[in-house]
Amino acid sequence: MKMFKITSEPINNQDVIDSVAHHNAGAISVFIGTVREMTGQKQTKFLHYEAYVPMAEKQLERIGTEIQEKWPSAITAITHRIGTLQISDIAVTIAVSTPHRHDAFEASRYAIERIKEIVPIWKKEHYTDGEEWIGNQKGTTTYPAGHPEGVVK
Amino acid sequence: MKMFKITSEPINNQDVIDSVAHHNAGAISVFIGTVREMTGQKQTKFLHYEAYVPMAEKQLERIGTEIQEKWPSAITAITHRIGTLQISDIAVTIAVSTPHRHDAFEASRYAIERIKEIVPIWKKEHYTDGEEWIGNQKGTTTYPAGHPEGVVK
Amino acid sequence: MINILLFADLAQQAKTERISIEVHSPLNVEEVRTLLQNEVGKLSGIENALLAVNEEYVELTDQVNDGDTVAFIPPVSGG
Amino acid sequence: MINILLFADLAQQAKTERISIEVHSPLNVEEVRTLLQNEVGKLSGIENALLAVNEEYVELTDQVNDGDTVAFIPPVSGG
Repeated sequence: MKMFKITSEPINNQDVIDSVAHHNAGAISVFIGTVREMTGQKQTKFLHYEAYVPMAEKQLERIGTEIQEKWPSAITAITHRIGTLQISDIAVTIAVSTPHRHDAFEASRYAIERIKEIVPIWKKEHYTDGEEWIGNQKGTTTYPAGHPEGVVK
Repeated sequence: MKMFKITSEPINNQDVIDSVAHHNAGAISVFIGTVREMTGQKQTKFLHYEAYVPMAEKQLERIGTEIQEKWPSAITAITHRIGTLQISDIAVTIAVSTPHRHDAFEASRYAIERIKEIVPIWKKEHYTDGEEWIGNQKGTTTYPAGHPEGVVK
Repeated sequence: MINILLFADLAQQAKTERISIEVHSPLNVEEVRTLLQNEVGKLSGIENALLAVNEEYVELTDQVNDGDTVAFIPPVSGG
Repeated sequence: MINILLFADLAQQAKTERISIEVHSPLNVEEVRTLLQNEVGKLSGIENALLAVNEEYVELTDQVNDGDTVAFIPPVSGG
Protein backbone atom coordinates (compact mmCIF):
# COMPACT_ATOMS: atom_id res chain seq x y z
CA MET A 1 0.00 0.00 0.00
CA LYS A 2 1.06 3.60 -0.63
CA MET A 3 2.41 4.94 2.68
CA PHE A 4 1.21 8.52 2.08
CA LYS A 5 -2.09 8.78 0.36
CA ILE A 6 -5.02 11.06 -0.37
CA THR A 7 -8.11 9.06 -1.22
CA SER A 8 -11.77 9.62 -1.90
CA GLU A 9 -12.62 6.12 -0.62
CA PRO A 10 -13.44 5.26 3.02
CA ILE A 11 -10.26 4.63 5.02
CA ASN A 12 -9.50 1.13 6.28
CA ASN A 13 -7.55 1.65 9.53
CA GLN A 14 -6.05 -1.82 9.47
CA ASP A 15 -4.51 -1.25 6.02
CA VAL A 16 -2.70 1.80 7.38
CA ILE A 17 -1.61 -0.10 10.49
CA ASP A 18 -0.40 -3.08 8.46
CA SER A 19 1.84 -0.88 6.38
CA VAL A 20 3.93 0.12 9.44
CA ALA A 21 4.09 -3.33 11.08
CA HIS A 22 7.69 -4.43 11.57
CA HIS A 23 9.47 -7.22 13.47
CA ASN A 24 11.34 -4.65 15.55
CA ALA A 25 8.28 -2.57 16.34
CA GLY A 26 7.14 -2.86 19.94
CA ALA A 27 4.61 -0.05 19.68
CA ILE A 28 2.27 1.34 17.07
CA SER A 29 0.52 4.61 17.79
CA VAL A 30 -2.48 5.24 15.60
CA PHE A 31 -4.30 8.52 15.35
CA ILE A 32 -7.75 8.56 13.75
CA GLY A 33 -9.47 11.86 13.04
CA THR A 34 -13.23 11.47 12.80
CA VAL A 35 -16.09 13.83 11.96
CA ARG A 36 -17.53 15.23 15.18
CA GLU A 37 -21.14 16.34 15.34
CA MET A 38 -20.99 19.22 17.83
CA THR A 39 -18.40 22.00 17.96
CA GLY A 40 -19.49 24.33 20.72
CA GLN A 41 -23.11 25.17 19.89
CA LYS A 42 -22.70 24.43 16.20
CA GLN A 43 -24.05 21.17 14.82
CA THR A 44 -22.32 19.67 11.80
CA LYS A 45 -24.51 17.89 9.24
CA PHE A 46 -21.61 16.72 7.09
CA LEU A 47 -18.18 17.86 5.90
CA HIS A 48 -16.48 18.33 2.61
CA TYR A 49 -12.71 17.96 2.25
CA GLU A 50 -10.83 19.17 -0.78
CA ALA A 51 -7.09 18.82 -1.44
CA TYR A 52 -4.37 19.84 -3.84
CA VAL A 53 -3.83 16.13 -4.24
CA PRO A 54 -0.33 15.70 -5.73
CA MET A 55 1.13 18.38 -3.46
CA ALA A 56 -0.73 17.04 -0.43
CA GLU A 57 0.75 13.58 -0.96
CA LYS A 58 4.22 15.12 -1.28
CA GLN A 59 3.69 17.01 1.98
CA LEU A 60 2.52 13.88 3.78
CA GLU A 61 5.68 12.19 2.56
CA ARG A 62 7.68 15.11 3.84
CA ILE A 63 6.13 14.59 7.26
CA GLY A 64 7.26 10.96 7.10
CA THR A 65 10.78 12.13 6.29
CA GLU A 66 10.76 14.64 9.13
CA ILE A 67 9.66 11.89 11.52
CA GLN A 68 12.41 9.57 10.35
CA GLU A 69 14.94 12.34 10.98
CA LYS A 70 13.65 12.91 14.51
CA TRP A 71 12.94 9.25 15.40
CA PRO A 72 15.23 7.18 13.15
CA SER A 73 13.55 3.80 13.76
CA ALA A 74 10.03 5.11 13.13
CA ILE A 75 7.93 3.92 10.20
CA THR A 76 5.03 6.20 9.27
CA ALA A 77 1.93 5.84 7.10
CA ILE A 78 -0.79 8.44 6.62
CA THR A 79 -4.02 8.28 4.64
CA HIS A 80 -6.30 11.31 4.38
CA ARG A 81 -9.73 11.11 2.84
CA ILE A 82 -11.34 13.84 0.72
CA GLY A 83 -14.87 14.39 -0.57
CA THR A 84 -18.04 14.33 1.47
CA LEU A 85 -17.86 12.78 4.94
CA GLN A 86 -20.68 12.06 7.35
CA ILE A 87 -20.63 12.22 11.16
CA SER A 88 -18.20 9.60 12.58
CA ASP A 89 -16.52 8.99 9.21
CA ILE A 90 -12.72 8.81 9.30
CA ALA A 91 -10.96 11.84 7.81
CA VAL A 92 -7.40 10.78 8.52
CA THR A 93 -5.54 7.76 9.85
CA ILE A 94 -1.93 8.05 10.94
CA ALA A 95 0.10 5.05 12.07
CA VAL A 96 3.65 5.16 13.41
CA SER A 97 5.59 2.13 14.57
CA THR A 98 8.72 2.36 16.73
CA PRO A 99 10.68 -0.04 18.94
CA HIS A 100 9.51 1.75 22.12
CA ARG A 101 6.18 3.35 22.96
CA HIS A 102 7.35 6.79 23.95
CA ASP A 103 8.58 7.56 20.43
CA ALA A 104 5.43 6.19 18.79
CA PHE A 105 3.21 8.58 20.77
CA GLU A 106 5.47 11.56 20.15
CA ALA A 107 5.80 10.89 16.44
CA SER A 108 2.12 10.31 15.76
CA ARG A 109 1.29 13.49 17.58
CA TYR A 110 3.91 15.33 15.59
CA ALA A 111 2.33 14.01 12.39
CA ILE A 112 -1.17 15.32 13.10
CA GLU A 113 0.12 18.74 14.18
CA ARG A 114 2.22 18.96 11.04
CA ILE A 115 -0.73 17.96 8.82
CA LYS A 116 -2.59 20.93 10.18
CA GLU A 117 0.32 23.20 9.22
CA ILE A 118 1.65 22.15 5.84
CA VAL A 119 -0.65 19.76 3.98
CA PRO A 120 -2.90 21.47 1.41
CA ILE A 121 -6.25 20.05 2.46
CA TRP A 122 -9.30 22.14 3.30
CA LYS A 123 -12.42 21.36 5.25
CA LYS A 124 -15.81 22.89 4.57
CA GLU A 125 -18.21 22.50 7.46
CA HIS A 126 -21.85 22.12 6.54
CA TYR A 127 -23.66 23.13 9.71
CA THR A 128 -27.37 22.93 10.33
CA ASP A 129 -27.39 26.74 9.92
CA GLY A 130 -24.97 27.37 7.05
CA GLU A 131 -21.61 26.42 5.64
CA GLU A 132 -18.05 27.62 6.11
CA TRP A 133 -14.56 26.87 4.80
CA ILE A 134 -12.40 26.27 7.84
CA GLY A 135 -9.02 27.94 7.59
CA ASN A 136 -6.12 28.30 9.92
CA GLN A 137 -7.49 26.08 12.67
CA LYS A 138 -4.78 27.19 15.02
CA GLY A 139 -6.27 30.64 14.66
CA THR A 140 -3.14 32.54 15.42
CA THR A 141 -0.66 31.70 12.68
CA THR A 142 0.04 34.01 9.77
CA TYR A 143 2.60 33.37 7.08
CA PRO A 144 4.20 36.67 6.05
CA ALA A 145 6.80 34.76 4.04
CA GLY A 146 4.12 32.85 2.13
CA HIS A 147 4.79 29.43 3.65
CA PRO A 148 4.75 27.58 6.98
CA GLU A 149 7.96 26.89 8.88
CA GLY A 150 10.52 24.53 7.45
CA VAL A 151 8.94 23.79 4.08
CA VAL A 152 10.97 25.83 1.60
CA LYS A 153 13.97 23.86 0.37
CA MET B 1 -18.10 -5.99 22.58
CA LYS B 2 -16.70 -6.09 26.10
CA MET B 3 -14.81 -2.82 26.61
CA PHE B 4 -12.18 -4.31 28.92
CA LYS B 5 -11.11 -7.78 27.99
CA ILE B 6 -8.41 -10.39 28.45
CA THR B 7 -8.45 -12.86 25.59
CA SER B 8 -6.44 -15.79 24.32
CA GLU B 9 -7.54 -15.07 20.74
CA PRO B 10 -5.70 -12.76 18.29
CA ILE B 11 -6.81 -9.15 18.75
CA ASN B 12 -8.81 -7.42 16.04
CA ASN B 13 -7.82 -3.74 16.25
CA GLN B 14 -10.92 -2.55 14.43
CA ASP B 15 -13.23 -4.22 16.97
CA VAL B 16 -11.54 -2.27 19.75
CA ILE B 17 -11.70 0.96 17.73
CA ASP B 18 -15.37 0.42 16.86
CA SER B 19 -16.29 0.11 20.50
CA VAL B 20 -15.16 3.70 21.23
CA ALA B 21 -16.59 5.32 18.08
CA HIS B 22 -19.02 8.10 18.98
CA HIS B 23 -20.78 10.91 17.10
CA ASN B 24 -19.05 13.48 19.28
CA ALA B 25 -15.60 11.96 18.95
CA GLY B 26 -13.25 13.99 16.78
CA ALA B 27 -10.19 11.95 17.68
CA ILE B 28 -9.40 8.35 18.46
CA SER B 29 -5.94 7.51 19.75
CA VAL B 30 -5.06 3.86 19.44
CA PHE B 31 -2.07 2.23 21.07
CA ILE B 32 -1.01 -1.19 19.85
CA GLY B 33 1.69 -3.10 21.71
CA THR B 34 3.39 -5.67 19.50
CA VAL B 35 6.02 -8.34 20.10
CA ARG B 36 9.44 -6.94 19.21
CA GLU B 37 12.22 -9.23 18.08
CA MET B 38 15.32 -7.48 19.44
CA THR B 39 15.76 -5.94 22.89
CA GLY B 40 19.33 -4.73 23.06
CA GLN B 41 21.41 -7.77 22.08
CA LYS B 42 18.73 -10.26 23.10
CA GLN B 43 16.65 -11.91 20.40
CA THR B 44 13.12 -12.96 21.29
CA LYS B 45 11.80 -16.16 19.70
CA PHE B 46 8.31 -15.84 21.17
CA LEU B 47 6.53 -14.63 24.31
CA HIS B 48 4.16 -16.09 26.79
CA TYR B 49 1.65 -13.90 28.64
CA GLU B 50 -0.23 -15.09 31.69
CA ALA B 51 -2.86 -13.18 33.66
CA TYR B 52 -4.98 -13.34 36.77
CA VAL B 53 -7.89 -12.99 34.38
CA PRO B 54 -10.87 -11.83 36.46
CA MET B 55 -8.76 -9.39 38.45
CA ALA B 56 -6.96 -8.16 35.32
CA GLU B 57 -10.29 -7.34 33.66
CA LYS B 58 -11.38 -5.48 36.80
CA GLN B 59 -8.16 -3.48 36.75
CA LEU B 60 -8.56 -2.62 33.06
CA GLU B 61 -12.03 -1.38 33.92
CA ARG B 62 -10.58 0.65 36.75
CA ILE B 63 -8.23 2.30 34.24
CA GLY B 64 -11.27 3.18 32.13
CA THR B 65 -12.90 4.74 35.20
CA GLU B 66 -9.75 6.70 36.05
CA ILE B 67 -9.64 8.02 32.48
CA GLN B 68 -13.27 9.09 32.61
CA GLU B 69 -12.55 10.97 35.84
CA LYS B 70 -9.59 12.78 34.28
CA TRP B 71 -11.10 13.30 30.79
CA PRO B 72 -14.89 13.21 31.25
CA SER B 73 -15.79 12.87 27.55
CA ALA B 74 -13.35 10.04 26.91
CA ILE B 75 -14.52 6.55 25.97
CA THR B 76 -11.96 3.80 26.51
CA ALA B 77 -11.63 0.18 25.39
CA ILE B 78 -8.72 -2.15 26.11
CA THR B 79 -8.09 -5.71 24.99
CA HIS B 80 -5.02 -7.62 26.19
CA ARG B 81 -4.07 -10.98 24.79
CA ILE B 82 -2.57 -13.84 26.80
CA GLY B 83 -0.96 -17.14 25.82
CA THR B 84 1.84 -17.63 23.32
CA LEU B 85 2.58 -14.74 20.97
CA GLN B 86 4.95 -14.67 18.02
CA ILE B 87 7.06 -11.74 16.75
CA SER B 88 4.79 -8.90 15.52
CA ASP B 89 1.69 -10.33 17.21
CA ILE B 90 -0.46 -7.81 19.04
CA ALA B 91 -0.28 -8.04 22.85
CA VAL B 92 -2.55 -5.13 23.66
CA THR B 93 -4.81 -2.68 21.86
CA ILE B 94 -6.04 0.46 23.60
CA ALA B 95 -8.49 2.86 21.97
CA VAL B 96 -9.64 6.15 23.45
CA SER B 97 -12.05 8.52 21.74
CA THR B 98 -12.47 12.14 22.78
CA PRO B 99 -13.93 15.28 21.18
CA HIS B 100 -10.42 16.81 20.76
CA ARG B 101 -7.12 15.17 19.89
CA HIS B 102 -5.03 16.41 22.79
CA ASP B 103 -7.08 14.47 25.32
CA ALA B 104 -7.10 11.30 23.20
CA PHE B 105 -3.30 11.20 23.11
CA GLU B 106 -2.96 11.93 26.81
CA ALA B 107 -5.53 9.37 27.85
CA SER B 108 -4.25 6.54 25.69
CA ARG B 109 -0.78 7.15 27.01
CA TYR B 110 -2.11 7.15 30.54
CA ALA B 111 -3.78 3.81 29.88
CA ILE B 112 -0.64 2.00 28.75
CA GLU B 113 1.43 3.37 31.65
CA ARG B 114 -1.26 2.32 34.10
CA ILE B 115 -1.47 -1.19 32.58
CA LYS B 116 2.21 -1.60 33.37
CA GLU B 117 1.54 -0.62 36.99
CA ILE B 118 -1.66 -2.25 38.14
CA VAL B 119 -2.93 -4.97 35.80
CA PRO B 120 -1.95 -8.51 36.87
CA ILE B 121 -0.45 -9.75 33.61
CA TRP B 122 3.02 -11.23 33.26
CA LYS B 123 5.28 -11.71 30.29
CA LYS B 124 7.77 -14.53 29.91
CA GLU B 125 10.38 -13.83 27.24
CA HIS B 126 11.64 -16.86 25.35
CA TYR B 127 14.96 -15.68 24.00
CA THR B 128 17.20 -17.60 21.62
CA ASP B 129 19.43 -18.24 24.66
CA GLY B 130 16.98 -18.92 27.50
CA GLU B 131 13.79 -17.73 29.10
CA GLU B 132 12.86 -15.20 31.75
CA TRP B 133 9.77 -13.88 33.52
CA ILE B 134 9.82 -10.13 33.10
CA GLY B 135 8.90 -8.29 36.27
CA ASN B 136 8.77 -4.68 37.24
CA GLN B 137 9.57 -3.29 33.81
CA LYS B 138 10.02 0.13 35.24
CA GLY B 139 12.90 -1.39 37.20
CA THR B 140 12.78 1.04 40.05
CA THR B 141 9.43 0.60 41.73
CA THR B 142 8.97 -1.33 44.94
CA TYR B 143 5.72 -1.71 46.81
CA PRO B 144 6.41 -1.71 50.55
CA ALA B 145 2.67 -1.41 51.23
CA GLY B 146 1.89 -4.41 49.02
CA HIS B 147 0.13 -2.53 46.21
CA PRO B 148 0.73 0.14 43.55
CA GLU B 149 -0.45 3.69 44.06
CA GLY B 150 -4.14 4.44 44.14
CA VAL B 151 -5.55 0.94 43.97
CA VAL B 152 -6.66 0.19 47.52
CA LYS B 153 -10.22 1.29 48.14
CA MET C 1 1.90 30.81 -20.02
CA ILE C 2 1.60 30.39 -16.23
CA ASN C 3 -0.99 28.10 -14.68
CA ILE C 4 -2.63 29.27 -11.50
CA LEU C 5 -4.49 27.03 -9.06
CA LEU C 6 -6.96 28.26 -6.48
CA PHE C 7 -8.57 26.31 -3.66
CA ALA C 8 -11.37 26.41 -1.11
CA ASP C 9 -12.54 29.92 -0.35
CA LEU C 10 -10.24 31.48 -2.98
CA ALA C 11 -11.65 29.26 -5.72
CA GLN C 12 -15.15 30.08 -4.53
CA GLN C 13 -14.51 33.83 -4.75
CA ALA C 14 -12.79 33.57 -8.15
CA LYS C 15 -15.50 31.18 -9.39
CA THR C 16 -12.76 29.01 -10.86
CA GLU C 17 -10.11 26.61 -9.59
CA ARG C 18 -7.71 27.14 -12.44
CA ILE C 19 -6.71 29.97 -14.72
CA SER C 20 -3.82 30.54 -17.13
CA ILE C 21 -2.16 33.85 -17.83
CA GLU C 22 0.16 34.86 -20.63
CA VAL C 23 3.37 36.48 -19.48
CA HIS C 24 5.99 38.18 -21.61
CA SER C 25 8.75 38.81 -19.10
CA PRO C 26 10.15 37.06 -16.01
CA LEU C 27 8.20 37.79 -12.85
CA ASN C 28 7.90 36.72 -9.20
CA VAL C 29 5.05 35.21 -7.22
CA GLU C 30 3.90 38.55 -5.90
CA GLU C 31 3.52 39.84 -9.45
CA VAL C 32 1.57 36.72 -10.44
CA ARG C 33 -0.76 37.43 -7.52
CA THR C 34 -1.34 40.95 -8.85
CA LEU C 35 -2.00 39.73 -12.40
CA LEU C 36 -4.37 37.08 -11.08
CA GLN C 37 -6.51 39.63 -9.24
CA ASN C 38 -6.44 41.79 -12.34
CA GLU C 39 -8.17 38.90 -14.12
CA VAL C 40 -10.66 37.59 -11.54
CA GLY C 41 -11.07 40.55 -9.19
CA LYS C 42 -9.86 41.12 -5.65
CA LEU C 43 -9.60 37.88 -3.65
CA SER C 44 -10.17 38.51 0.01
CA GLY C 45 -7.63 36.75 2.20
CA ILE C 46 -5.20 35.91 -0.61
CA GLU C 47 -2.45 37.72 1.31
CA ASN C 48 -2.70 34.93 3.91
CA ALA C 49 -2.41 32.17 1.31
CA LEU C 50 0.62 29.91 1.28
CA LEU C 51 2.44 29.96 -2.03
CA ALA C 52 3.62 27.00 -4.10
CA VAL C 53 5.31 26.71 -7.45
CA ASN C 54 5.22 23.28 -9.09
CA GLU C 55 3.96 21.70 -5.84
CA GLU C 56 6.71 23.08 -3.60
CA TYR C 57 6.26 25.90 -1.11
CA VAL C 58 8.06 29.10 -2.11
CA GLU C 59 8.50 32.69 -0.99
CA LEU C 60 6.60 35.67 -2.36
CA THR C 61 9.80 36.93 -3.98
CA ASP C 62 10.65 33.66 -5.75
CA GLN C 63 10.74 33.67 -9.51
CA VAL C 64 8.09 32.09 -11.72
CA ASN C 65 9.01 30.75 -15.16
CA ASP C 66 6.98 30.16 -18.27
CA GLY C 67 5.10 26.84 -17.90
CA ASP C 68 5.18 26.86 -14.07
CA THR C 69 2.12 26.10 -11.95
CA VAL C 70 1.54 28.60 -9.16
CA ALA C 71 -0.85 27.60 -6.37
CA PHE C 72 -2.44 29.95 -3.83
CA ILE C 73 -3.12 27.84 -0.79
CA PRO C 74 -5.50 29.23 1.82
CA PRO C 75 -4.63 28.32 5.42
CA VAL C 76 -5.02 24.55 5.52
CA SER C 77 -7.53 22.64 7.66
CA GLY C 78 -6.95 18.94 7.15
CA GLY C 79 -6.74 16.33 9.87
CA MET D 1 -9.98 -22.55 54.46
CA ILE D 2 -8.06 -19.83 52.57
CA ASN D 3 -7.30 -20.11 48.87
CA ILE D 4 -3.94 -18.83 47.72
CA LEU D 5 -3.07 -17.98 44.12
CA LEU D 6 0.47 -17.70 42.78
CA PHE D 7 1.61 -16.41 39.40
CA ALA D 8 4.55 -16.27 37.04
CA ASP D 9 7.87 -16.74 38.82
CA LEU D 10 6.21 -17.39 42.19
CA ALA D 11 4.09 -20.20 40.76
CA GLN D 12 7.17 -21.61 39.08
CA GLN D 13 9.11 -21.66 42.34
CA ALA D 14 6.22 -23.14 44.32
CA LYS D 15 5.50 -25.62 41.52
CA THR D 16 1.80 -24.81 41.89
CA GLU D 17 -0.53 -21.95 41.00
CA ARG D 18 -3.03 -22.63 43.73
CA ILE D 19 -2.97 -23.96 47.27
CA SER D 20 -5.47 -24.01 50.13
CA ILE D 21 -4.63 -23.74 53.78
CA GLU D 22 -6.76 -24.44 56.83
CA VAL D 23 -6.87 -21.66 59.37
CA HIS D 24 -8.36 -21.76 62.83
CA SER D 25 -8.12 -18.11 63.85
CA PRO D 26 -8.34 -14.70 62.15
CA LEU D 27 -5.12 -13.63 60.49
CA ASN D 28 -3.70 -10.96 58.16
CA VAL D 29 -2.05 -11.14 54.73
CA GLU D 30 1.43 -11.16 56.20
CA GLU D 31 0.57 -14.21 58.29
CA VAL D 32 -0.89 -15.95 55.22
CA ARG D 33 2.41 -15.29 53.46
CA THR D 34 4.28 -16.97 56.30
CA LEU D 35 1.97 -19.99 56.34
CA LEU D 36 2.27 -20.29 52.56
CA GLN D 37 6.06 -20.46 52.68
CA ASN D 38 5.75 -22.94 55.50
CA GLU D 39 3.91 -25.21 53.05
CA VAL D 40 5.81 -24.70 49.79
CA GLY D 41 9.20 -23.42 50.92
CA LYS D 42 10.80 -20.00 50.73
CA LEU D 43 9.62 -18.04 47.67
CA SER D 44 12.29 -15.65 46.49
CA GLY D 45 10.92 -12.19 45.69
CA ILE D 46 7.54 -12.72 47.39
CA GLU D 47 8.22 -9.64 49.53
CA ASN D 48 7.93 -7.58 46.30
CA ALA D 49 4.63 -9.15 45.31
CA LEU D 50 1.49 -7.05 45.22
CA LEU D 51 -1.27 -8.41 47.44
CA ALA D 52 -4.90 -8.99 46.59
CA VAL D 53 -7.80 -10.43 48.52
CA ASN D 54 -10.82 -11.45 46.46
CA GLU D 55 -9.43 -9.65 43.38
CA GLU D 56 -8.87 -6.31 45.09
CA TYR D 57 -5.49 -4.93 46.07
CA VAL D 58 -4.94 -4.82 49.83
CA GLU D 59 -2.26 -3.98 52.39
CA LEU D 60 -0.03 -6.49 54.14
CA THR D 61 -1.80 -5.77 57.40
CA ASP D 62 -5.34 -6.31 56.04
CA GLN D 63 -7.39 -9.12 57.47
CA VAL D 64 -8.13 -12.38 55.67
CA ASN D 65 -11.32 -14.27 56.41
CA ASP D 66 -12.26 -17.91 56.02
CA GLY D 67 -13.16 -18.54 52.36
CA ASP D 68 -11.13 -15.59 51.00
CA THR D 69 -8.83 -15.86 48.02
CA VAL D 70 -5.41 -14.31 48.57
CA ALA D 71 -3.25 -13.63 45.51
CA PHE D 72 0.47 -12.91 45.51
CA ILE D 73 1.10 -10.86 42.42
CA PRO D 74 4.69 -10.51 41.24
CA PRO D 75 5.53 -7.13 39.67
CA VAL D 76 3.40 -7.00 36.56
CA SER D 77 4.69 -6.82 32.98
CA GLY D 78 1.73 -6.55 30.65
CA GLY D 79 1.39 -4.13 27.77
